[in-house]
Amino acid sequence: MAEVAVRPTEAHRLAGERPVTPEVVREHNLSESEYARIREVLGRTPTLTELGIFSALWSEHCSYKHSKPVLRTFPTTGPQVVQGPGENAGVLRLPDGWAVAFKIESHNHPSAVEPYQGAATGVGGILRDVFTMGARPVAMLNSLRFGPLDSPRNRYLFAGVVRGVGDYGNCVGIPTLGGEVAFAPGYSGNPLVNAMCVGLLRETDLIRARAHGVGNVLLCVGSATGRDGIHGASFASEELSEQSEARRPQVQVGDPFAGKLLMEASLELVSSGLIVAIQDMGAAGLTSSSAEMAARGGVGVEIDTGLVPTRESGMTPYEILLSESQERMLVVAAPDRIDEIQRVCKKWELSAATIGHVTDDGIYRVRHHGLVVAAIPGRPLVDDCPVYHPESREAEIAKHRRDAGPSAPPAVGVAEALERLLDTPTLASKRWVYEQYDSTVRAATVLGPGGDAGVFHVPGTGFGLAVTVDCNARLVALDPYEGGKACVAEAARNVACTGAVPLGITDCLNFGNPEKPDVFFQFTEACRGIADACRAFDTPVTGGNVSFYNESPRGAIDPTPVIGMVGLLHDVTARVPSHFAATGDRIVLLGRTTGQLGGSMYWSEIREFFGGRPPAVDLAAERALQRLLAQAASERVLRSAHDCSDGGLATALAEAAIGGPYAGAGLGVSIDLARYADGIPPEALLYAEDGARAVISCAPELVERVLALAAEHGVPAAAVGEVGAAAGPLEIRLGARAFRWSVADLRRTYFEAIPRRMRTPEVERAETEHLTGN
Amino acid sequence: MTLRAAVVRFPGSNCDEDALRACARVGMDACYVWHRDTGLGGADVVILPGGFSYGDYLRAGAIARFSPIMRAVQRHAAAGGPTLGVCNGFQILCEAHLLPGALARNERLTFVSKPVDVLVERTDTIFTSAYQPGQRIRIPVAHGEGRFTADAETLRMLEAEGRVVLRYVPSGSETGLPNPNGSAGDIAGVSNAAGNVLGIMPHPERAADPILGTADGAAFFESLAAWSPGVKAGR
Amino acid sequence: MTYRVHVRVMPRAGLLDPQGKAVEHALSALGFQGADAVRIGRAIELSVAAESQDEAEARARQMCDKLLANPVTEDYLLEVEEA
Amino acid sequence: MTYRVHVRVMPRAGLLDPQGKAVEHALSALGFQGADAVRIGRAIELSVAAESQDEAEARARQMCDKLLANPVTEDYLLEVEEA
Ligand SMILES: Nc1ncnc2c1ncn2[C@@H]1O[C@H](COP(=O)(O)OP(=O)(O)O)[C@@H](O)[C@H]1O
Ligand SMILES: [Mg+2]
Repeated sequence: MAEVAVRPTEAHRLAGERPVTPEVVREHNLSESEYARIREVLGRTPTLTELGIFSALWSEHCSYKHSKPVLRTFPTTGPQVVQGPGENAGVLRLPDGWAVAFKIESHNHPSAVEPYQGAATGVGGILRDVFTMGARPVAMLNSLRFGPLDSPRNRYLFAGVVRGVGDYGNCVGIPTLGGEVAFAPGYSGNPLVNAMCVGLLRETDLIRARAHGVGNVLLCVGSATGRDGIHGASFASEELSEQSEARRPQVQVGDPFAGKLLMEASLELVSSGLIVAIQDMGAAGLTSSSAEMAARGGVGVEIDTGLVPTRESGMTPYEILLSESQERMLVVAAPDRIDEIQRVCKKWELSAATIGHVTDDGIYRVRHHGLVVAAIPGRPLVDDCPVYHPESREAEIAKHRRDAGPSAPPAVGVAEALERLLDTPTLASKRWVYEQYDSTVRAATVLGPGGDAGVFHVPGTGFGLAVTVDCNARLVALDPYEGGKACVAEAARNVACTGAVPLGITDCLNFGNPEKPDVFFQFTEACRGIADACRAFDTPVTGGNVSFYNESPRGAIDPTPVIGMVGLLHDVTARVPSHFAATGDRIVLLGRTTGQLGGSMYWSEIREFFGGRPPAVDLAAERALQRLLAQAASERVLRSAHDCSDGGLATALAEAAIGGPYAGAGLGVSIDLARYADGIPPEALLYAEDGARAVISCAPELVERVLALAAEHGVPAAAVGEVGAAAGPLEIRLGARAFRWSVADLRRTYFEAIPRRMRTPEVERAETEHLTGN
Repeated sequence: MTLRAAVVRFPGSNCDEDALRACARVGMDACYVWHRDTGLGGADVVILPGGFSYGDYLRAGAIARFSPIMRAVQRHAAAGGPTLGVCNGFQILCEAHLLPGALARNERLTFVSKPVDVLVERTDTIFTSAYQPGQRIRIPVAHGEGRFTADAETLRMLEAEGRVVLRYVPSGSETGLPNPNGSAGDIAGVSNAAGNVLGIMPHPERAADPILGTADGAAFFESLAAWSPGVKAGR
Repeated sequence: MTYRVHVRVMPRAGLLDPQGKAVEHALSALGFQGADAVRIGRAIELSVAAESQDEAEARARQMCDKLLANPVTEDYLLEVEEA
Repeated sequence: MTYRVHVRVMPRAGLLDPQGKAVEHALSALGFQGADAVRIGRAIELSVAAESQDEAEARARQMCDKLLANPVTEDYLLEVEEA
């Protein structure tokens, strides 16, 4: 951009507009020093409209003012990276000229207020982030956190969120291939709703959201603008409190049908070469989309809010600029293309209005029916937001908790503990959730939800992609650095279990208030862990999202850095399912069990103790396991592979035995761990959550090959037994001791744990609320 | 002879590509027809695909049935042309009175996405001739409004005339993945009296390729591809 | 003149109404005794320009017959008022 | 006594109503001129046992507040009649 020392021209106050006073500045969530900086940038007092613009763009949500320096430490490059962080979605290279665009985004605050619409609009937003790269969305995932299901409010939020996620994605026709749901007290009143979208494109069709070409026009495409969600971005940047009820922005309502039309129209506009750039009007709406596109392109823009189609009359420029009405896109194009663009939009029953143009003076200028109401130097507006380096200090109680151990005796015996664990909503089957999501539309789903990772075929090619989202907030809470590593390791293990090679990640960092030293400690340490793991696995970070201020009056949430990962299955027919498949197959345990129960589900569920030191993550061992699984899959020696994480070895074995939701009955298991165990007490052996482990099965004649491959990759492996008959028992022998469970009983427990808790009035309310539509 | 199949795209259709691919896979010459078109481009076979036409707002299929293309579909069906509606396509055919009954909200109120087991009750139709009589197949459903409903007399007539082409394994049965939506008589698919119009809730196009776990739906498209336009389409 | 039309489209008597059943169940689980026979349908409001109330009603009736209600499963009720 | 309660639960003014929008569009495409401002909500009918009409209304109002309407996005209207 030409560095012209521009002094913005005057901007006018509208008749009746509130003057900017210190109180008004505070209402906009801007600090005194931030306000001083604004005055410096402008060389005068801002108008209310300008203050609104600054408050949106300098909100945590848009500016990343507390996280930027930390995010810079992530590895973001690699031969597979086509587009790293900074665009609407990251893009990785695939074989045959294909590429994958993917991104994860949070919609936590809106979902706390209105679970259905909050979740639905979250899905709509992430879809738009992906198709604005020129990619066709082909898979969705979601990561959800709620307070315990014994509270009616939590059940209502859970039911409403799931329905909202489902209704939006189902209507647009994107299959949901995976996700995760966990329940813990910290999320009561502050649920987390993270949605991830994965899209496919030809690498040559990639389009970036950069305004350029002085004289090019800006068009507003899609739905009309209403007063929805004004100040959503700054709302998302503060703690939820009693006052938030009153300050709550008007609920944004999703229109998935309009979203689908917008997706088709946008993809057509991109592929026909009619446009220069396109961006979703997401958080902070027209303001952030136009300002960011201008800044990325190094140009100025001028828009006239009087030209923006509105749903209600009498909207002020302030409202039009900050509205977060859904299903709108900002498009930049040459003026001689307007007619053709309008033809495409009309075909998809959408409106497209010219609202401004690209200028050469670097000023972000807004008019309202001609009158200039905002004139701000564009680059400082986007880039000069103050950056903060908050204090970072671990809370003393966190240290103590890590060094402590359980004092309560086990609530139940070693065998019964498994039934308890499988009845824990966090561990139990999420069938109640994923059956509400279309998982087969697009006719490319190779492995749907219910396994380690979702796998889809890229039609017309031989390859497929594996996708997953993972986070174990328990481990992050106890040891943020190791926990951060563990989240990436688990995601990679899930991907590798299907036979895929991990390619890269997107992340959604959900934390409390970063201005609190203990929260910022969690944040920086978790990020350090994520960065180290990504470096070790060659899975660069291609983008993501930070969601701070996840605090309710009860305090901060558990730190929840969710990792969304994509992996490549060179030959999709080599995909490996998670469940045991054939009686007589051999079972091999990969990886080493040390038996440290710190941070385990066993301690928290059976010994009422949330604490201890989780096992350190051995990144080299994880990497070796990933490579082994991919090679074994490509040689087709595996019948099943399931990663071992929450709930330990016994849980992994039980899940593999129970089978998928449509399996009819599970399969028995007969194994002997006497030699494998090496003096580890039974509860530690069965329930410790060491990483770098997987349970695989293979045909009897292939067991030697599996063991040889494991040796080649330096992965400890033990053939411990075999898959039993249909409806047979799960039997684990430990020398003289033997533990036995009925797989049929375990299966019932595992699949019924959530449904049986959800047959209640609040759930019926959530389910009957949206009778009309879908 | 290569049959020409037209897949109708309404705003909000989202199984159009899947249907097109399933047709192409069995060698049909498949093309899209836009809902604002007024002709079917000489198609032998018409498919109304799944999705959420007009967002399924008001009622699934209620608005789409007024699309200009529906006149051509009506003429095609009246002339005995094979017309298959899958999921939303079924809903549209009912709303357009090309098929009897209506598809109401699922009994359990939630959207349901999972595989189901269905029995192919009639194999003497152009859509199912490649199946064995009584064959049990596993294919996915994905719908919120799939509970087939009609008055008692209509239901009796459908049974008497053998127009229930696909039936879910009854709920409560010990084996198999049963009726997912509470539909009357476990009906998963019905035809018109002449037999050339069929509506089904399950998605055979999502089970037409072995890599997807089941190819049980492929025979729908094989049946269609094997049909010869010289032969009357009805039973 | 403009009239405001209120339409209630209700599931036909005798047909299963799972929504109504669910709400009835939820009400009793929440301790609301003596609430029953719950039916749930659609409430549609629209403005219709017409010369007279009768004409507005006639036009609204046409809209219901053609689009707003499904005669196979639903009945409807109209109320018209001056806007 | 038993009273029949009719509830209309409508999307709150100012909130987007995608269904209403779609139906409005469809009506005009069907040639129904002069129909606009379409809003779509739920119509709920239920029987309530109470001593008086006022009591029936009060109870119905509680049901709406607690279950039948979503206070964040919807408004409701009640009518009570003797059954
Ligand atoms: N919110 C969700 N949406 C879709 N699928 C889900 C969701 N939650 C869980 N699942 C499915 O259940 C499987 C098991 O989830 P999880 O318990 O997290 O297993 P793991 O620990 O192996 O990742 C996931 O891989 C996913 O396929
Ligand atoms: Mg997981």
